[in-house]
Amino acid sequence: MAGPMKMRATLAGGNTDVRVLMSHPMATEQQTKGKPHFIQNLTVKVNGKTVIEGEISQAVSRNPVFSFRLKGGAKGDKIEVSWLDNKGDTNKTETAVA
Amino acid sequence: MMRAIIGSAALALAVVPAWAQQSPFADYQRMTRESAPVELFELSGEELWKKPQGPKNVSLEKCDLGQGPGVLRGAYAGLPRYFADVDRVMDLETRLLHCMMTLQGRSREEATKRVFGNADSPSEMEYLSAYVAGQSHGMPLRPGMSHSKEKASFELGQKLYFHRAGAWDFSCASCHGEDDKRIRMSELPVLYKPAVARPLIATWPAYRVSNSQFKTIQWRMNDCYRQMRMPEPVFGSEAMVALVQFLTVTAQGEPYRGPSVKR
Amino acid sequence: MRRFLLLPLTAALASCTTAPTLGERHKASSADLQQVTAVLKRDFRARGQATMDRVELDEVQRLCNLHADNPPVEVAKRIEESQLKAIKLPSGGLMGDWKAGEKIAQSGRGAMWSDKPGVQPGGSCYNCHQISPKEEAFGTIGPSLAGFGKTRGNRPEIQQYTYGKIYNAKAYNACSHMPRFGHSGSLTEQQIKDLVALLLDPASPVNQ
Amino acid sequence: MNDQRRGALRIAGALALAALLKPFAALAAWNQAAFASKSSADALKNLGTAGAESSSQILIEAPQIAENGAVVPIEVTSNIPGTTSLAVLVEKNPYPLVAKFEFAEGAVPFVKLNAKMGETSDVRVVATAGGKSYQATKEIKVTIGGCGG
Repeated sequence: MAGPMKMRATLAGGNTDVRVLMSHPMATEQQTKGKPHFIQNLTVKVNGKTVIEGEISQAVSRNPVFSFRLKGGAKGDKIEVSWLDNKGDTNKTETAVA
Repeated sequence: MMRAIIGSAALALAVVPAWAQQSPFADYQRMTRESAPVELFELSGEELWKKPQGPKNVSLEKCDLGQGPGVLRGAYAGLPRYFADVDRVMDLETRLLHCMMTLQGRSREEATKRVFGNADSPSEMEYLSAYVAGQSHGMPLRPGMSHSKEKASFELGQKLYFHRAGAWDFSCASCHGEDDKRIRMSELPVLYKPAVARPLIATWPAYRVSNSQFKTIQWRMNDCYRQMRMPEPVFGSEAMVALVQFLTVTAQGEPYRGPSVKR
Repeated sequence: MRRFLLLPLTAALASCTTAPTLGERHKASSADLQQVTAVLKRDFRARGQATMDRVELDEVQRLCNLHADNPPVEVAKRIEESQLKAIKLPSGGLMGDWKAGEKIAQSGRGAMWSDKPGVQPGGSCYNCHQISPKEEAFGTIGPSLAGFGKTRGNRPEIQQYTYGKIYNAKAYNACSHMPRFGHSGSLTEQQIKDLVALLLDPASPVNQ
Repeated sequence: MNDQRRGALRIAGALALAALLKPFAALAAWNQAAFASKSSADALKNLGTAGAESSSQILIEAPQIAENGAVVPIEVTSNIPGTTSLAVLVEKNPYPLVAKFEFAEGAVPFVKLNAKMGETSDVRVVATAGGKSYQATKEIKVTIGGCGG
């Protein structure tokens, strides 16, 4: 089961700053004797439209924290971040720009 | 009100010891603070706080942490303190254990079976500490020092801090006793000095980047005694509370800035 | 809410008269030591190899605690003499293998409740000392030992002093922070010899 | 590596089955070849960004010295107009490629993440803009801390 996620999206200097936290072991090959467990894909959507797609590796630290920046934006814009790991587990979180 | 907080924060900044400002790791520490997953632990802690558990199948929501049953705002900043219902001084973790036993009807043995977790599975105490401490963010630390037992606890903590014993003749002060010392590359804060203790004690509990774990102050005490080659302190014991009381009183007045991030 | 935040400042000021003395090193009395030892016996538990006998103070610990690690000259002398007498110097050469010594110096493990019983402890030397110039991650609680043998040579008296210092640092400095590695049974004779070689062997990186 | 590859295929199969339940999974692409590359040169080749030219318009903000390699914050910005992707590599990691991001219209080519670093190493950032690749590097020192216990 995927642990909690948390996200904050705030207007700053004409842009929207997005900070997202996700619970995940991000276990490396070394730590797991060849059975790594890590998030591979990240997607950031604004009002349903994909704006950032990330591919990440086992070298991202445990309990990943990412900051992104979106051009413009307005209060109430709906931001959605989702992830998919190498075992097929997924999670997502949504927030409105504050 | 805001001004009061900002005022004391500025004051705190002015007394940050020279070694902390000059640390080669200052940039690293600032950047890891800004990008730590601390809030995840607060979220899980909130769930646990509200979750009915134990033989009585009730939550901890009525737990009295010193400000009245269920009052979380500012409760952590007021600990440790004397609790008349048990006639002793308690810190956050000890009081949480007390609430698990009294409100939820759990045994001490069951509730302390696993007080310190690991990266894959943090403990209930760690999650709960994150949540409760987070409700005191920005508030000055004001541990109780008016009751005679609060003073006695402080004095015992002070004695423990300097007490050398064990296979390798160590006290807390063996490592945390002189300015500008290191173990390997780790800088060693002299925690009996208020200027040093303030910023550090005001940031426990914390996420430790070295092992990606969220840790409590009783864990910190426990792990120091392990490395001092001493036997293991009992969780929630008077000795543990006394050390936390000694350190918190030494840091009193500092605005609480946790849960935070440590190396 | 407002009251909540402003109170502590005034409260802190008001309580100044009865405020505890902060920032000062505590000097223990005999009664203090009895109290703390009793608390340790009540509030600590044996775990693994960290047994409860470790909370009992020996004479050196007792005197150093009583004098806040700064004993008067005659007390210091008494400690040093008694500890010097307790050093068991092996006969023959005291220089082992500096390469083995480097490994012992690097290891910070041993004698903790988390360590497997029976596994020989390391010396934790780099935790507190600069030793080989190749190791940059060294502690500073103790003095730098870089070039230790270069300035002192390695004649028998120097070997004996170095062995003795590792075996029981309190024989030379009554309330030294350094553990008594031989006296406490933590390091073996061979391990101490290897550390002596690390410090004194002309081929050791310490002396390059 | 073959094992991992097979594992990935097995997972891909499982995902195909789960696709109806997890539609997001079916869309995800992950550059196995680039992430499995053991040198940054190979990783860049597999990303299709070999021969990137140096650019001072790529900014890497990171501590010069990290107290612990388990969490090293790295912030990357590309000021090159039309930047559509950013890749972050740690040269001396067993698999250098840490992450790669594609930015569509509406996103600033900026990301901040925490990376693991096994030892002191250059961090290399590669940006693509208008079909061309650009790169910048910054060294981060990683130290050993703690009591060794």
